[in-house]
Amino acid sequence: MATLHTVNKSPFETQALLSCLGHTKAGDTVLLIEDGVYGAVGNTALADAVAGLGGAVTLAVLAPDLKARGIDEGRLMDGVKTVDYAGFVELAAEHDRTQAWL
Amino acid sequence: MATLHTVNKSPFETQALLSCLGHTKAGDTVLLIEDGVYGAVGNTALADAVAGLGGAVTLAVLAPDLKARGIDEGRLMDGVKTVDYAGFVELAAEHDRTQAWL
Amino acid sequence: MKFGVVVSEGPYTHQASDTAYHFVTAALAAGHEVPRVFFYHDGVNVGTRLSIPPQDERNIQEQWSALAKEHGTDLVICIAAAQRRGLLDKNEADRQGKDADNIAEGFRISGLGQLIEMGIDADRLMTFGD
Amino acid sequence: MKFGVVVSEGPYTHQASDTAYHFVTAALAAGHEVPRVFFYHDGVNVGTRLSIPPQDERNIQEQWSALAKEHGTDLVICIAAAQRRGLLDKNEADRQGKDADNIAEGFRISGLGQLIEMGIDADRLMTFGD
Amino acid sequence: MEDGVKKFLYVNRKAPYGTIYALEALEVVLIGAAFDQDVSLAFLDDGVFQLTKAQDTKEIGVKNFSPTFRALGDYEVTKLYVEKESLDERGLTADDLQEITYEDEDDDWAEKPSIIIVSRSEMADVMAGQDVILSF
Amino acid sequence: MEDGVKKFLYVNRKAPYGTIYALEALEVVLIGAAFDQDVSLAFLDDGVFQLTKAQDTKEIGVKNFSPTFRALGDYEVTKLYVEKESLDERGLTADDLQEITYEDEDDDWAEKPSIIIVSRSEMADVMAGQDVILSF
Repeated sequence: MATLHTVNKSPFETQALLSCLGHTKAGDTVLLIEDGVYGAVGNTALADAVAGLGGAVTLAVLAPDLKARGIDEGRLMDGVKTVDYAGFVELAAEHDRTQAWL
Repeated sequence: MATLHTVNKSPFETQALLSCLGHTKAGDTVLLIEDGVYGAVGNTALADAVAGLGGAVTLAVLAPDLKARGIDEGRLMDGVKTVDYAGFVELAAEHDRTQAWL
Repeated sequence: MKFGVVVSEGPYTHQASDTAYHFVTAALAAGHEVPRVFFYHDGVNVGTRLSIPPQDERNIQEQWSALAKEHGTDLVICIAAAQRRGLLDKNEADRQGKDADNIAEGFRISGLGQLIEMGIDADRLMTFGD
Repeated sequence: MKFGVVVSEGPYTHQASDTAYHFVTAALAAGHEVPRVFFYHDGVNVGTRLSIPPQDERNIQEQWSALAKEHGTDLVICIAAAQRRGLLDKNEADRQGKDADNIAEGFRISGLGQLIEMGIDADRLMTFGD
Repeated sequence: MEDGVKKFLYVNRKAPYGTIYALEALEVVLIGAAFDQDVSLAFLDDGVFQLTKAQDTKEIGVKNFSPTFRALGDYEVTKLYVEKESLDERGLTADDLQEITYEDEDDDWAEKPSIIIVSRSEMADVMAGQDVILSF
Repeated sequence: MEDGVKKFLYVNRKAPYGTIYALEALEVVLIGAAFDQDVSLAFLDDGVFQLTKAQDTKEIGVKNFSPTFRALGDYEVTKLYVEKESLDERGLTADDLQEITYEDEDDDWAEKPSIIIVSRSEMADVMAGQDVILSF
């Protein structure tokens, strides 16, 4: 009974990602889309908070949004999974529900 | 040559107020409007950062927006000035320029 | 699997309606069903036929109208949200004494009940907003 | 003193157009001039005459149209922003082959140059957005 | 899900009046109440501001919709989960919120509070127990 | 203000593509360039993301407007202030930004960088020196 969480805001601008991470449960996936993808980059002021999740929650990022913003996949934090729109659909189907953190 | 800064976002949701406070100069006024008025309330997780400004910058808040949100003026941090729309206009006229932190 | 989709922001200003469109396209390509997309809040503005985006930009309304035509997707604009924001069909314009309407082909205006119904019928509900 | 005002968000969804309206009203009451208000980004949607807000809500478009009538304020809607979002006057509708227009009384559609001019002419420039 | 009844959660994370999301969320809740689903509302982050007392919008010229929360009981919407950590961070306590109650038909119409203060971890449990989550 | 020339500052604080503000700000800058004012652009907070290299928007179906920044020199828009603290917080350095240059007509058309990296305190000075500030 796992949840797919989506976050579409930059974690440098809003609290959406932090609030989302505070409400995840083991087995959930957090998918970063649109301006949310900046949250998956390593070596930033925020990376520690995100890494603090441990392995109980999977962090994923929408590759088309990464490319649009010129972020090389090599800059992502360790363990972040990239998906395309088809992969987004698969994640939504595999999880029991989706919650958007707007 | 002072600036009137306006902030219309809740400081619990976005970084606008913190970014604004990092770019003020002595003699400036920061006016909190719309959802920004929550930044003027004392005894919150954010009040220390706001109070850290010291006296070089005046903090003001738009009273109609305070009332709309049910915030009693007694709950404001010390030294916060309240204005109505006419007072907002006066502040804009008295300062040399206005900068909106959106 | 049956997906329900909510679009909560207007075209061009926020990426939400683009992401929703790409999601729906990918879901249909994977063999899933998307019987309905519900446009709420500023999302109602996606359904205007009066927009004229620059030639080097995508036409968001036409993308959705074409999708509805090809796949029979029911594009529902919330009537309460639409009235506030100035999105009307011919019927509503006549009833309200307005001299024009602006809804695009493939969209229809209906009540919030259609959103709840979509939530009940769908296996998964997706929200794209701001 | 002469104020220029920019409104960057649409009606009802964000408070920006309300705050701008109250600011302009207060400025005029205090004897200041507000020769022009420029509507940009989603702000262009303030100028639609097709909105029908609930009876217990303010009518934002009518408030601005009345203000323009009473004070001669020039309400300018940015053409580039308006075209993306489906806000048209009769001229533009004819030119673009659209079968309807939706601009309200007191508003006019013009270029971004009017924003720059306003910045040059005004003593103070105010921006209300999101 | 039992008997075709789904668990619907309306998630409110935004302050009132600065944007319309809080009001339009409430409009969905009122319509949704007619569908006989299992309905809950969640208030966290700035969403807790929606429930505060003494809202007076006269001077901003915007409709005050906060009294509508008190009518939710009449629509059989009786579970309003409010996150304690969100209140604390904002300097609020339960006393700053409106009193919202319902009459329990299974308990001789006794008047009971609709607001349920929960911890962040309990809120995560509430969210994880839903079939449909609508975010505003 | 000298000779009727005003100092205009365009303040960019938002990331590209998630919202349209970055693109529509650029449209104002291009039109504004025709008015012979003293124009500067400020990039801080998420606005610094607008200037990054290698943006490729094909898969999201949105127009990539980042090459336009490199054309600003042709419009005599040559002062792009970028805040160092904003870069640092986002794990970026000046090398992650596009090379944006202009030809200096007062110096035998020598090619010079348009991007000026400044500290937060210098950015505050830039802002305080303006006549008109447009925020996006």
